[in-house]
Amino acid sequence: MTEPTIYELSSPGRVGVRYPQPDVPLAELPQDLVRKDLPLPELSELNVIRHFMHLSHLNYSIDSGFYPLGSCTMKYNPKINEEMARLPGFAYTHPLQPIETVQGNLALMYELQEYLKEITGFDAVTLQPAAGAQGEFTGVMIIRAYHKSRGDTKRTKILVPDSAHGTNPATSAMSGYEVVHIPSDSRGNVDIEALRTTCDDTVAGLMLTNPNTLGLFEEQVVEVNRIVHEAGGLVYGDGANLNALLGIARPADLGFDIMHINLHKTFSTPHGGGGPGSGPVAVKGAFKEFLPGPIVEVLEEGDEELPPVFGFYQPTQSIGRVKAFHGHFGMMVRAYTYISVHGADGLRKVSEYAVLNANYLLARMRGTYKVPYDRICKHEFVVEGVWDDAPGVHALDVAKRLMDYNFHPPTNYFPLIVREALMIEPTETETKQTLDRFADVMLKIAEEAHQQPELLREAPHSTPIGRLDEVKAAKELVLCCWLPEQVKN
Amino acid sequence: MTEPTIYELSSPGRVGVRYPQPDVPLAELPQDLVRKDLPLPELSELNVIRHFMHLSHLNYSIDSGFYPLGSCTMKYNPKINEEMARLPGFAYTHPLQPIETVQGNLALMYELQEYLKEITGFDAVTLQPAAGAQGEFTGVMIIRAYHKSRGDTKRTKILVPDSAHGTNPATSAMSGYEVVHIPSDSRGNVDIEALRTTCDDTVAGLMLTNPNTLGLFEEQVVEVNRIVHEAGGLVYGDGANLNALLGIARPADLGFDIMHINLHKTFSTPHGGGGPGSGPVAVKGAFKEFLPGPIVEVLEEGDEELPPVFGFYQPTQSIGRVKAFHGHFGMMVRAYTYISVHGADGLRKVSEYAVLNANYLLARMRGTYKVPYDRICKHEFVVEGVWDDAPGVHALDVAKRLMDYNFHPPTNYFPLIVREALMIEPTETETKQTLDRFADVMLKIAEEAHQQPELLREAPHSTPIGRLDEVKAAKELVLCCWLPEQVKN
Amino acid sequence: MYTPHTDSEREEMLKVIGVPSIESLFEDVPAEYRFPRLNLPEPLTEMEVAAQLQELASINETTRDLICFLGAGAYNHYVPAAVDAILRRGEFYTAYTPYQPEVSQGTLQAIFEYQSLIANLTGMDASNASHYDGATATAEAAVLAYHHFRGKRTRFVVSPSVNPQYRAVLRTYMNGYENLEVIGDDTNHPFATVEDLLPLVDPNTALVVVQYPDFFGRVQDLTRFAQKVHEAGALLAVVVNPLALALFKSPGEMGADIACGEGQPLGIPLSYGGPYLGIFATKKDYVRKMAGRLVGETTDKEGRRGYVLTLTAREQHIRREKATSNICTNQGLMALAATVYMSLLGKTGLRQVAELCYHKAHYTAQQINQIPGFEVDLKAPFFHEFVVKCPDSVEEINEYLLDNGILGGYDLGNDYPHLKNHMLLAVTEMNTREDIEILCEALKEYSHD
Amino acid sequence: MYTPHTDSEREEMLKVIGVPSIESLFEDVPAEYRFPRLNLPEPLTEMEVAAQLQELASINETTRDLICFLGAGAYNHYVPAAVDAILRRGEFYTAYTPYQPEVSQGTLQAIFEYQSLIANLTGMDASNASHYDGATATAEAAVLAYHHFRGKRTRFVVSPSVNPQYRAVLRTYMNGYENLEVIGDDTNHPFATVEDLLPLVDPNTALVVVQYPDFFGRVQDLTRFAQKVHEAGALLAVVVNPLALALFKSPGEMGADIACGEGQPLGIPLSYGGPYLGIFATKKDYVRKMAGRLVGETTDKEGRRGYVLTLTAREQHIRREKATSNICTNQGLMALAATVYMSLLGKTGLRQVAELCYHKAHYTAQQINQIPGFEVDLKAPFFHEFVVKCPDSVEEINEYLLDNGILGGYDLGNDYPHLKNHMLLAVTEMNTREDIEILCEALKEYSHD
Repeated sequence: MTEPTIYELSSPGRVGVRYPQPDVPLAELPQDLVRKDLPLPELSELNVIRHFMHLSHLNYSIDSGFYPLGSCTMKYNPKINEEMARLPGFAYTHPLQPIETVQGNLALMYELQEYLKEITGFDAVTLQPAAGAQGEFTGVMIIRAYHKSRGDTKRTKILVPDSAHGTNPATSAMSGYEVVHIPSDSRGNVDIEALRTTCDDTVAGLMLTNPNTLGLFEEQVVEVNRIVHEAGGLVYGDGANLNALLGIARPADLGFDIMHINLHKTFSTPHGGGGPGSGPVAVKGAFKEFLPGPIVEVLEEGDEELPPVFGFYQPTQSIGRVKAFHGHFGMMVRAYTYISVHGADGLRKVSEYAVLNANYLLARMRGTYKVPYDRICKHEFVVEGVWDDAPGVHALDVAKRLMDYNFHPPTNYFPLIVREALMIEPTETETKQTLDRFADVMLKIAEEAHQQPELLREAPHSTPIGRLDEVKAAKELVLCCWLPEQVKN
Repeated sequence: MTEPTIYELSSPGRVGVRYPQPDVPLAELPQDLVRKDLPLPELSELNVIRHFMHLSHLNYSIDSGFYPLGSCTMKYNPKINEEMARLPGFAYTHPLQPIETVQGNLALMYELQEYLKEITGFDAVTLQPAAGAQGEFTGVMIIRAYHKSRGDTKRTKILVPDSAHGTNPATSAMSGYEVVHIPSDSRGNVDIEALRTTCDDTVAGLMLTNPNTLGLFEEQVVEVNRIVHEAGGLVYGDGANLNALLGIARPADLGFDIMHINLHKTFSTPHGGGGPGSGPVAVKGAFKEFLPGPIVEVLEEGDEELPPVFGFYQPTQSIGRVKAFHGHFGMMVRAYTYISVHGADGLRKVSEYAVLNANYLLARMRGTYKVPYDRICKHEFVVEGVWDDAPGVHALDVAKRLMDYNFHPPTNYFPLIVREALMIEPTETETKQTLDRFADVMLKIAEEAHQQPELLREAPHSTPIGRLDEVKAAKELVLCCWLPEQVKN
Repeated sequence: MYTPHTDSEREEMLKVIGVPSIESLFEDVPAEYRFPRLNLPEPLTEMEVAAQLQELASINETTRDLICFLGAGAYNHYVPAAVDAILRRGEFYTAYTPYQPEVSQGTLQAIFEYQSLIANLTGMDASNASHYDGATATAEAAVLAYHHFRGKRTRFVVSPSVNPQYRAVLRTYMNGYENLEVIGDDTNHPFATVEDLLPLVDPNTALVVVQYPDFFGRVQDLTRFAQKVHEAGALLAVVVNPLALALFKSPGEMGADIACGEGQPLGIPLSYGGPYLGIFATKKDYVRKMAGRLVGETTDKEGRRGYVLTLTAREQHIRREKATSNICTNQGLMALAATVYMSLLGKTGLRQVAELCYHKAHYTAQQINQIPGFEVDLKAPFFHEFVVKCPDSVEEINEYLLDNGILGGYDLGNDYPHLKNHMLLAVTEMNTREDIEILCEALKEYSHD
Repeated sequence: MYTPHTDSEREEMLKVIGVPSIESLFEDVPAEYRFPRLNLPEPLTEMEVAAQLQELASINETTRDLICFLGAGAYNHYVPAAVDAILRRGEFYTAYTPYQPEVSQGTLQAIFEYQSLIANLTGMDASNASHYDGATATAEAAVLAYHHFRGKRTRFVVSPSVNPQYRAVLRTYMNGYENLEVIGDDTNHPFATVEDLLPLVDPNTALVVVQYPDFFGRVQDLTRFAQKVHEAGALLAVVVNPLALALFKSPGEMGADIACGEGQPLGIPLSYGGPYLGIFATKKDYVRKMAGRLVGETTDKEGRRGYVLTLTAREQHIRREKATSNICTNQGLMALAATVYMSLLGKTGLRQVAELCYHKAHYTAQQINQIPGFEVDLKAPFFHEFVVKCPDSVEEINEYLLDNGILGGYDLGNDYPHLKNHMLLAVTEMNTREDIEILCEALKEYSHD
């Protein structure tokens, strides 16, 4: 069943929400500026509720099932987080209120900064970046500002391993750097020799994801970081995979200089069908003054009687703002709640079980699916979704076929260094029963691939809609709908 | 897809919600009283969320589609009502708090009493009854107490028209009365002559629904009530169908003595899959002292500076409590909100449009479906779901077939005085577009009934599960599930 | 307002109906009473009504603002956020009674699970789909017993330590029947034990009703008592706090025939007294006599498991005046809340909450007992509520406590003439040790003043 | 905690993996850094964390407690309850980016509708699926222009009456490119008009950025200005308040190439500054240069209408360093909120809210202008925000207002050295006439003191 658009549901003159009549004398409107037409749909409240309920039923979600999307950390989003973010005391505060009226917000932000520092080992944190990609941008701009501040202008390159997220090279480019790719070795690590030969005084830094996008811990991470540092470069850590490291290792200890943290992955804030995210950036002390400001700090220490007074601090050599106001405060409330209920032991357990679940699935699938870099993985792993003796079946087909079994597909065709990659991240919040059901289905699909390949090629069979014509979408480019009366014109 | 039960999802030792360790010294437990086994399931929070989300997807609801269930008034339940009932100031008050700490609650209850009095024309209201059936019980017990208080002990009968809801005779019986049925005349009204001949000094009262369950206004209602009053009886109004009368006519004006009001029908509080309801009872002044107490009243009048002080009043000849505390307060908040956003004109519009919608559907179906009492209806109407030239197709089949078109079926096989009844109540919150789609489908089904009757007899075809074996359910009587380890024993 | 028609739609519809105006749809209403002018406040927009109700709500002092030690039938427990997240789903709260099982399996299975949890918790064979509240569930126990004995046994023995409001409702319900007697709850002997009731139980007794933990919080093994009641041929109904059953022996284990009670402690907000949840469970023999809805498991033609309302032949919409009860609405959404709550806490969590209540209540009782002028009976086992004999009127003490941010206990003098100056205090997992110490400090100060 | 494994399950899993313990899964982590002891507070249970955050939240003073006249980029509007009812649906908020369209049509169609609404509201041909906020959307306009001219035009002319924070972010983004100049926003001439910018627009100018209504609330017809900018071959980006567009001519109608801005006024709570919604819409010619996600309509094999992410070849996960932006996350849920809000209000409601803002703001401005010492420029058209010249420092006045329960306006001296003692006041539909009178009374009293 396709659901009509809100434009198709519109009826001219229908009103969904009433507003009061003006209780003040009317002012004259500047007629030459007033808009003549406003081609928006007109629905009742019930129209709207039903429409979006119908749409919601067309979505797969964590709340409805297993979502093993590699690199996305689709863990359970606890309901208490949602309640806390909606507390009127938080939700109804204006970002420009005098600080004495929002000490609750500032206390929460300050504590969150402190927690993130402790978890990652860094010395300073900005909560401002809106998402991971913006965290990366912030980080690379700090690298740039740092070198510039030292008059070191010859550094024009950022090194990016070939297993990196697409955001890494994109970020480097938009920050004005040339991107140099570093290959991986046969164990899935950064190729140390290649790195060594590339590192010179034109290298501003390295963007490294650890565990990398193969789900593997960089076994030489300390050495990798040492090599970059020796060449005068900095190491940026892509925090997308932090869910494997809570209480396991602190990135700062491993030699990273700067890192972003995805609150919407590791710290359970919901993905919202594409956002909002939140991408705080943590740095070692040397880079603190380059952070975008303002940052929350203690203005007056508290004592036994009085709580501390919090305020804002403006870093002296800041790269500048990366967004308005203070970042995604609502996401901070959720992440703070999440960290608070876990504590140190709980967070370690998160990573332990995330890694346990990934290795368990890997163990169950190994033998049926080819594992290109086969060793103990961290929170995710990558297999090939293709078999030499099942020609014509691709990773995409495996992915689509999973939908018929009520599972969301894994990430596919990433990382690029694996042929027909299927990247599987189960997260720690899934039960063994769910993992077993998924593994059983994956094995069954492998069997189907060999015996009834058309089942895969034409999958999904059970979704509200079949595979969509993406070429047509890009070619005809219908990007919005219009009211019937607009279309007539 | 069938969803496993929570017992089947259980894993021994799993914990969904943690609680703090005791912060006080432990007291000794009385070992002989302590329970040894507690055979409850053990799930994670995510298990629970997914399970109930899956279950929710198996339900039809007002929010998901048109629900023309006659006699149930399945109107839209506004979202603001839900927000208001959850305001911490309301939700976190204890029913036994000192009245000075809950003046907000009492003000709301008092105003709601006043609104209900104004809308129905009665002089006093109790908010205590939990639902319509309990309102009826309250009402009939007031009839009983009233006669008793006058030493009038010979009245042993309650008259109930044959079109009445099943609750009416059941209520009369549990209140100690003999039930005497009164037939309907050819226009669907109470048969006046039959009533006249039945009314004597053994009649305690009449339970009358107006509009009646055929959706028809009792054209002789004033005369009916006069006849009962002349015989010394009282008239109880079943308020289930009040949605047709808001601002149209006040039941007290029409001669009713006592009436219950279903907040969960007329005043939009949600049906909750079967409850909670709320069934306030309104009475004329003569019966005020028989109401269950306590009732909210003004203890001290307010003035320009100070609001009134509210408290409780205990009627002197009360029939006694019918439930603990003050009734379903959460439902009162919703109903109060609903009345507040409507005002007098808005409420009248509710009834006008409820009646307009019913008559529109009736007009569209007339000719294809037989209408046994064919005149202008009120908020609902009844047709026959059977055709002489389509043998083997029943109202039930029409009802089930509707599900294949994504509509909830109407009430069927009620009222009993119509052969193969389909009782249709669209409510005022549905759009013309929805009504037209429904009418089109009803006409199509009538066609199918004649041309492809097996389509109806085997319907529904598209629901998660087919028609269920009700005989088996009643015979084998499996009323609960158990943990696997219990089953083994 | 939620009426969606535009003017032109309205006119089109009138044309199809064949009437000139909406007014003409109401010509069957007596003209003199037609279209009364209702005197109601001007309508508010959503924005305005939200402001108005926020204002009203803010006038109240709540159990979040005050430290709450008030119980007496409604308890201040923590409700995990996941409960309301599920209750807010429109698919649940805007559905009707599941009369059409093919499109109502969500509600049906949830109630089936509710019935299972309640049966397990109470140690009974079957639970119904819920009653209105603890009071009406208790009254329905009497109705069941009345019908079980076909009206031939007319005595109903009720303990004085059954919740006074429940006793009142039971009496109202029993008033519908002629010549019944409800005895035993002589409130001049409030602390009468179950053994004190036995002399009243005779061959004419249909039902004995006791509470467990009782209204004063006391817990007593009812096994021998149940035997005695059964020896007289009567039924035994036990009014329970379901949370206590996570810690103490179930009524089923002790031999009760009916377990009824208030389900509010299972994840339902205080909400000034309602909507709550009437629990009702019984043994196999009485299932067909039980009022209220029942969900049973069955299959469809293809053998797929499904659930339906069953034994509906008992109900009013089929049997009309021959029905055992007029019940129609249940507390479906509250039963769902309890189901979600029990699923979330599970075996471990439910026991843990019960134990927290127990230990905190006992600590509080011990501390208060040491305050001059205050006295608590620490000998009899109790759950999370206990009686404090006070040096003064409870009203005065409560006023003092309120000034100190504390919502004090229930004034037992309201219901028991012999219990003037006796306060019923409840302690739950929500009360921290600090709360308890603030209470004790305040009571100490009061006794010094 | 949300890790569900029981001990025995964990052991079974380790056995299948073939390792003796969980620790052995981490042997690839350098031993010296492995398993650091994190110094974090002891874990709280849900019950405790709820209490702790309620406490923190209650420390704040909110726009519900105070009468709010603060705007400056974030506005206090009423959000109908139905918006959050939909946002709370797990199917929406716990879904990921709709990369798998067969199981994501809900998100995809909602975004498609969002794009449609924004395109209609701004008068543009197409909107993307949203950016982070108004500031980054404005910066992305500059990025688009940079790429459109392939870096060959290096001048970016920005009006001083563009939100100062947006200008700051734009500068940060432009810092990634060499040899660009961002000029025009000389804050010593804060009230410069668009005409004052024209002399700066030369053949090397890639983009001109103005705001509408501008940071000071002023509204000006940009049609002729747009012509002039186009004559220089540059693009024109207009930073909009989308709500104002329900009342005033759209940027599309006036000839702008890009409409960007902050979508928070469309049903998104203030939430201390985020998450909000970056709006970005443009003309056909620039669609393929636009950063961020795009949803397009298409069909499946059976011809059924469906939606997919389209033009993904522009994006980082395909183009990597050749992508026009590194954007990955959008503000999907906030875009959904705006979609629901606009659907609920529709054509009539949105216009009505805009007019309420307009009339109330004008009334307030007139009243304040009559208070000795306070001055408002009433000549230039403005929407719902205006500048008040004050007799004293804004900080002092705001302190006084706060003592009277009023959240005063924004201190323009923060950003404009020449605007010390100038306050920016915002008035919305949430401010009743009574609120306005309380404000004016307080200002009068202040000016008397």
